[in-house]
Amino acid sequence: MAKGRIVIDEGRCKACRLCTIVCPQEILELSNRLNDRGYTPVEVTDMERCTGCGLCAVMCPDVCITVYRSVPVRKTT
Amino acid sequence: MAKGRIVIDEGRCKACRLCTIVCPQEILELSNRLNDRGYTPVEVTDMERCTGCGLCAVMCPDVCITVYRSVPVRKTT
Amino acid sequence: MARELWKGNEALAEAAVRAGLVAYFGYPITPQTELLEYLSHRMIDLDRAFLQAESELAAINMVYGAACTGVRTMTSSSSPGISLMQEGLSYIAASEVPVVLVDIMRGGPGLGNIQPSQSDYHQVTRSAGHGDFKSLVLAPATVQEAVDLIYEAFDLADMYRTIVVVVADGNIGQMMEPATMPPMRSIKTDRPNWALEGANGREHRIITSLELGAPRLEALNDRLQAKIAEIRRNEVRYAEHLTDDAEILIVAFGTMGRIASTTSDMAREKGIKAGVFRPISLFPFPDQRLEDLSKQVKKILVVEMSAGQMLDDVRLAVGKDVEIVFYGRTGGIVPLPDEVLEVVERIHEELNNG
Amino acid sequence: MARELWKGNEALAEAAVRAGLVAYFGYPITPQTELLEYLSHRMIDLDRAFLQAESELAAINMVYGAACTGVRTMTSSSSPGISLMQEGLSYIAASEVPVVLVDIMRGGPGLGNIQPSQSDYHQVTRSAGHGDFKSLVLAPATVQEAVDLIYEAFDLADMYRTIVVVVADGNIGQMMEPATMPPMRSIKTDRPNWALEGANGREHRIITSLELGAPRLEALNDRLQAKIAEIRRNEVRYAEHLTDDAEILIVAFGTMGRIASTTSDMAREKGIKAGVFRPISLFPFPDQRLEDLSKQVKKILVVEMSAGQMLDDVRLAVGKDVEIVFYGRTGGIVPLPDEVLEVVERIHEELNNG
Amino acid sequence: MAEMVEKLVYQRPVALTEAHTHYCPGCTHGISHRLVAEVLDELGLRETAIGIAPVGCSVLAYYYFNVDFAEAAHGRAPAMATGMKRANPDKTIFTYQGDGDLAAIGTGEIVHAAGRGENISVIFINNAIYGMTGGQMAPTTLEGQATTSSPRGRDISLAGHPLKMSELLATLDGASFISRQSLHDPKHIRRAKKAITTAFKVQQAGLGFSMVELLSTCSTNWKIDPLTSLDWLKENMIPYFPLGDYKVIDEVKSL
Amino acid sequence: MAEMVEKLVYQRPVALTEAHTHYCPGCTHGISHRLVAEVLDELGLRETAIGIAPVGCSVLAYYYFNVDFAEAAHGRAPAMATGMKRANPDKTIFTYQGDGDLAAIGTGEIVHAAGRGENISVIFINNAIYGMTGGQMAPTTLEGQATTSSPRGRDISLAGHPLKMSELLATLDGASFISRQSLHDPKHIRRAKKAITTAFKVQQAGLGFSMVELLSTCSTNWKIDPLTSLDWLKENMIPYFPLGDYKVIDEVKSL
Amino acid sequence: MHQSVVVSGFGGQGALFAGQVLTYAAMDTDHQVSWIPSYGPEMRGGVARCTVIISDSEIGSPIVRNPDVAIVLNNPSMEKFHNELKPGGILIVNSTMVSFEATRDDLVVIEIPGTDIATDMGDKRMTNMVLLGAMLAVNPVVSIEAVEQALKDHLPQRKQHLVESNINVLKQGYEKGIQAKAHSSN
Amino acid sequence: MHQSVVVSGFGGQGALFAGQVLTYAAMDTDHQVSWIPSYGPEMRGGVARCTVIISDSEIGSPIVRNPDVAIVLNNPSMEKFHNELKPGGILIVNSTMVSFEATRDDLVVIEIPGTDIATDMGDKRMTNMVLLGAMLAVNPVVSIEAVEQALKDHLPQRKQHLVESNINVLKQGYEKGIQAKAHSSN
Ligand SMILES: Cc1ncc(C[n+]2csc(CCOP(=O)(O)OP(=O)(O)O)c2C)c(N)n1
Ligand SMILES: Cc1ncc(C[n+]2csc(CCOP(=O)(O)OP(=O)(O)O)c2C)c(N)n1
Ligand code: SF4
Ligand code: SF4
Ligand code: SF4
Ligand code: SF4
Ligand code: SF4
Ligand code: SF4
Ligand SMILES: [Mg+2]
Ligand SMILES: [Mg+2]
Repeated sequence: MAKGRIVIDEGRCKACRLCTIVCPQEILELSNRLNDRGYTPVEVTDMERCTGCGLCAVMCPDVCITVYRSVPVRKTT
Repeated sequence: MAKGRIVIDEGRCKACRLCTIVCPQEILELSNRLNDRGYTPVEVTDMERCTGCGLCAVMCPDVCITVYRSVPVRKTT
Repeated sequence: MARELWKGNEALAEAAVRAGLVAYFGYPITPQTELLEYLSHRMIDLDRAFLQAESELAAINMVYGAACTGVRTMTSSSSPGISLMQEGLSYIAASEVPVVLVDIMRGGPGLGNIQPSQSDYHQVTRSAGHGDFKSLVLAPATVQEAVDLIYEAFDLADMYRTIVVVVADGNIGQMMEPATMPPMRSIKTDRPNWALEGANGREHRIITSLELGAPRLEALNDRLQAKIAEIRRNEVRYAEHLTDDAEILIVAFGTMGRIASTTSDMAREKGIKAGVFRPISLFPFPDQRLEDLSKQVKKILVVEMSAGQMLDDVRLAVGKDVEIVFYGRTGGIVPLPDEVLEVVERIHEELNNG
Repeated sequence: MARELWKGNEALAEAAVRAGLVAYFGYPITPQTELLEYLSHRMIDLDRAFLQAESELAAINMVYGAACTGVRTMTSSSSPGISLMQEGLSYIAASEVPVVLVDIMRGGPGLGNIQPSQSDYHQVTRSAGHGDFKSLVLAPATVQEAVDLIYEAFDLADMYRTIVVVVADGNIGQMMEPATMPPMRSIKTDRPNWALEGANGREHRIITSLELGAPRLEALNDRLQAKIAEIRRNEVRYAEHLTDDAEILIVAFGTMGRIASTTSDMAREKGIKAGVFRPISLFPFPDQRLEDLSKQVKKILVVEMSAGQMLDDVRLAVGKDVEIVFYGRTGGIVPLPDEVLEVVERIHEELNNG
Repeated sequence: MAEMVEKLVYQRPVALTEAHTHYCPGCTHGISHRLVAEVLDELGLRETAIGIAPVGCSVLAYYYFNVDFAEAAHGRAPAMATGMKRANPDKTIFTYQGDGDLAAIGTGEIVHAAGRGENISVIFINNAIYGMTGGQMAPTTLEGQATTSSPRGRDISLAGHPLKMSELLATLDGASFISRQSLHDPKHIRRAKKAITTAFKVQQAGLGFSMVELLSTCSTNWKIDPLTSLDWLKENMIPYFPLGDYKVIDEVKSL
Repeated sequence: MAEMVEKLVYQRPVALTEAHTHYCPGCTHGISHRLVAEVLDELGLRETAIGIAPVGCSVLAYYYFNVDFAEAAHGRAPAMATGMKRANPDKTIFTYQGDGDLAAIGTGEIVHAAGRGENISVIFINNAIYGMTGGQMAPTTLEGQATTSSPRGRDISLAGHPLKMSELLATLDGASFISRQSLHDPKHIRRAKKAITTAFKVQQAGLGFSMVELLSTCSTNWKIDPLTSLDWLKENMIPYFPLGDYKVIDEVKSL
Repeated sequence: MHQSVVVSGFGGQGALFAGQVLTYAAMDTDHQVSWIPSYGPEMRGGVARCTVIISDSEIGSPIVRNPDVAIVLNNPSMEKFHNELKPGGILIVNSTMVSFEATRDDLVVIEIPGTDIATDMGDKRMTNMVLLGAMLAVNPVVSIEAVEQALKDHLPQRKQHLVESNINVLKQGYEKGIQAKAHSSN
Repeated sequence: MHQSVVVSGFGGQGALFAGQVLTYAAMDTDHQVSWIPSYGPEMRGGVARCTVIISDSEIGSPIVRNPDVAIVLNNPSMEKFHNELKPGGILIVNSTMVSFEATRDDLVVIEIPGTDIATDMGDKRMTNMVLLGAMLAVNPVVSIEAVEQALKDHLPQRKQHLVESNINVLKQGYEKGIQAKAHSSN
């Protein structure tokens, strides 16, 4: 299981590439698909490498990115 | 001959007394006369003591005062 | 409530307080300043909002802000200050928030002087700045009427979600007359259903005057025009003096209206049938009644403390069938009863010789 | 000079330069901005004064300052910006310094939108802010006419020492049409005898709009009113299209005027005798000619990109003897020839059935 | 190895609506909207908040924030905010303004709101240009920067030096918290958020005027792509507009 | 003993007309008029000077200066001066403004004139009140000072702290010379004159924006006599509005 | 009944207040009233002036060109209203301060050394009340009792301690007015 | 002669410029002309559109509801003008970008793979010229030579180096237009 995972709301993406340059794992790239508004939304090239660091979401002006991170289950008594 | 002399334009004086408190010789006082605009203009109580220091003129908001000072004649050749 | 002697500006202020004024913003300018000064202690005592703004421009936009939250709010000024409010007024009109504005007019144009005048007529009746809109404009002639009109102005503003202007020349602001103050209203705690108060458990609300799409902006304009039409139908006010059998009809508003009444009394003594029509609502202008009267009278005399501004509205109401004579004084000069009488007498002579 | 294709805003700018514009001050606002942008390099290249002001309020007062020194100066804006200039305009009018103002109108009220509109009519024709004054107001319908009118505007402003407003809807600012530019005038080095330039070997001069004494302010107003009367006599401009035998007269100005011409051509094809009266000077309004025409035609149709503002002036000119129909679109919608034709056809039918 | 579970670490703030913005690709207006929304969520202020949109590219902010909103006349948002706050001291009032709006036409209103210590929060987007009207010179346009109204670059001898609003307003006694931050990279964006949080806390505590200036990009009118715009901001704007807190009164320090 | 001759050491400046002013007795507007006139005379600038009167008690300054003069709308003198100077760089343009005029309604215009480094000189009369309209609170009214619109004294929690305009404007790069002086005694009046001289020299040298703030009295609206007013100024205003030069760029130092 | 009364003097002579007291007295005795000050540039010139209208019917114009009665406290006011008073008008003159001599013979002119009397009675700022009292003697548009009552009712709280002295002065003025009237009707 | 031509596409597709070139060509061959852009909120949405009127008499309305000719560079423009063109109107379609299919049978529809051709010829930003050329073939409102001359005369200095390639592309479009016309009249 990867450490992190992101979900991109492709319809919102404007292909500005701001997220791509901040991803430490360099796993974000523009796709070739066109969304409804004529942009080619970003996609994850290798989700396995995602750390869930959230930097892409911090940078995204269009709030396209939801971020998950795998954490150890804490057992409470 | 006094060191200094002032001429007060009585018609301009508004009897504000600002000059009276700055005169180092304390020779300025309000008169009892009424001028055209209903003020009692300042007068010099003892012109002989005037030093021509000009402080009254520096202070007067209504530019009522002209100041003269006696100076030694300079002979030029 | 007992009759008390009130200065016009202060009476306007107190009546506004009693109408439930929650927030006042203004800037000093003669001959309106006593209104602001009065509220500077009265509002604070009541723990309501009073603020002397940095300018009229700021004041009208503060009022705009307060109005967006659904509270009763007003500003007051005099002619140059009103000019500075034109952009804000246009925004307020387009946003359909209720605002009361008092204009105590002085001599213009420019810095002019501080004497009484009526030369903001066009500015207050013809437009609230740029774009299509008209404020509801009320012009009192006595201190009591000023009190009554401003008290009502807040209701009208709320009812139509519009700007209500109470406009008077400097005389009304400065003079003292007996007036009975209306009762103190309690301030409503529930706000209207369009007011901004935080999106708590409901959809967020927006107040804006921007409609980028032309059809939507046209729809907004249609709504505004419908409102204006409704105001035209419902809010016409005027007073008449000796009009029943009048042959010469003097049309004048505010102080000029009461001066004209004196003139008509004087004229009657000389056997001249003069009467006075005094528009109280300048917008909506009482054009129907005036048109009716115009069919009965022989000549109309419009008297203003301006170069002739209400004159347009009289002409629009009456058309070209009755001759309209204009007499105006500018620069802060108030036409007195006797000089107006002279004009009336001249007209009377012309009528008899014609 | 050759015909060249010019964007309206830039053509206005270049023609102003050629008329001898010495100092321009303005603030960006759509749909006027290209005028300012053009001058931002053109004026600098010519070593003349160009400054983007911090606001329209500042811009009009910068213009006021420059005008006091007797140089040709102007500003330009669009509706909300014009509202912000009302106080300054009133001062300028009262001070009798020549100023040219361009208003490229957009949809209102409030922020509205940036689409073409004619809803500043009241604001520009009825008052320059508070007080009694009227600017000379010119409304071009083509880019060439815009060029010619603004070129002349500077002369008129100087001659009458007045404000001249060139007013057009956003279409005129944005469209391109061929225009022939007038020759470049050299800038006069001698200043008028009222201009401020330093009290060198003469009495000091004062430019003020303040007259504390009412009689003096009335004298100033009398002078202004005399000037307005003179302007009324001399500066009436209008254009006509197929009016000779018109039974239905369309009255429209600016872009609406040319659209109405297309409508009347279409109407003629259907055998309807429609013609167009296009006021070019909005103040002075060509009321005499319109009144004359009104006696010849059967109905008048006023078309505006507003809720009906010029309508007042048409009514004032024509009175109540001819029926006046109004058709207007607001919010930035431009009535097109075919929809105006529909109205004309309806009127035509009524005439034939009535 | 411990059992793992997936935790949501970032999602769209509740204080934003679902609307797509009209902003150009990469426009940092979007980032600052998000930050403000996150702060409103975190401080639990969304339900009492009233925002004021400016005239400028962010004029439609009212569609994007799930918050009650008014739209001000150009430059007058601080006056409008004053009116709202005076009539409703219990609401959270903030303005969102561009540099043309706040630093040009609205100078009088912002100086006086700050001077009075008006208990409002101001988000000030400095992108060194008039975005909405197509790229004219702003009071904050840098020396030599070409714009459509300074096509040969801002000439200091004609247009003067760019205005530093944070520095200016910080001199006023009524200003309690003034900070300038930048939106050009995640590190700075986080700092910006912290400053915005402080600004709203200042208001909550009734401490007076707070403003956060955010250095932003406008790739459309700078005529460079969104990524290069971030660099341009960093290399050109930050040296002239140094980042940091310009005013933090003691009461704010202990918040 | 040397033969003596009487020398004229002070007379009415040529740059003043013969008109009597309408100022109240002891009003220091009169002093500042005189100082400006003296400086114009001494620098030989009267013939090229154009002054701009404000809306305020000094609105009629144009009658008192033997100088070409215009009268501005309330607060807009710096904009008007800008228009004049841009069209006439060779003229000496100065504004004369009160604290309501400059620090309230005219804030935007003064900040931008200073910010642009507009080559004009501003004489700013700070008397902590709106004189002309009968004594309302000004932005410069001191804490606790009673006025007709703050009858119980200025309440900082409602009206904010008094604005210090010299400090504020001094932060602007375009401001070349900013000085605050006082008119309450001859020593300070002489210093004030020196500052006014510098301001006009700055303009002559084309060095940009200069302003001299003059602490003044308004005995009428302070409701104390003219002499006590001088003391009140000294004891109350000077501590809050410290005297001195707030901005002197290097080129000015070497004038 | 319809009467216009002008009170005019320098600022500080109490013209506006005298007018107000008269207005209150008339209002409280069920007349229609209006009070309007001159405001404008004269104020700066130190002029204080008001017009009071007292009537039994609705008041039209609150200002008049030719008043019925004028109380003039100083020379400029005397010059102005000596001219402007309507024929048969009443002119109450503060002779202490007025040197200008009435020449019109269609006026009732009552000269009272108001400032002297007020000064003698303790405060020259009560000149206004002397003259008002004198006017009431000649022109009983309201009763002196009504004016006394108005003083009691409407003098602001912080000036209530001055009620008595004002009433005394008013009465003194009234006496002098009676005497002067007797004299002038000789 | 009186004709209205709309050019419409995304921002960056050169719709405004194509309209201007046509306008220049018509003006320089002594026609009356007007060119007016859509400005307003659509611009922000990335739409660029202009209306050109070419006439032998004075031009009244510079805007029309139902244009005679439309050059559509993208889908939204196609949808709009397919609807709005007047009966018998001419629709020049950039088929590379337009998927929407014409259904009206009262139009002359000319489909040209403009973007493909322009890309092939070196720069897809010349799509506008391909379509303009094609229009001239079907609707010779001005001659192609006039348009070539207009390009030479009015392309701004800094773009003069593009004149030749633009002319080539224009000619290519013209050829394609001739072919398509022949085809469509079959
Ligand atoms: C009174 C007025 N003047 C001018 C305008 C035109 N206008 C709209 S937005 C704007 C400037 C916006 O620039 P900025 O505040 O920097 O915001 P940005 O678009 O860069 O975010 C201007 C001048 C207007 N709408 N109203
Ligand atoms: C637009 C406008 N608003 C208000 C006024 C009224 N007004 C005249 S002078 C003044 C204030 C003057 O105060 P200040 O500038 O301090 O000058 P001072 O009289 O104290 O010298 C005001 C508010 C006006 N004339 N115009
Ligand atoms: S969460 Fe971090 S690692 Fe994952 S895609 Fe975003 S930036 Fe890259
Ligand atoms: S930052 Fe957001 S909008 Fe930009 S490319 Fe990445 S996901 Fe798309
Ligand atoms: S010159 Fe000096 S000594 Fe003479 S009166 Fe004036 S202050 Fe006094
Ligand atoms: S300072 Fe001037 S005005 Fe004042 S009392 Fe002295 S001379 Fe008179
Ligand atoms: S124009 Fe500039 S500020 Fe406006 S949305 Fe586009 S990038 Fe952002
Ligand atoms: S009111 Fe004050 S500022 Fe005005 S003249 Fe009198 S003392 Fe001077
Ligand atoms: Mg910006
Ligand atoms: Mg002051």
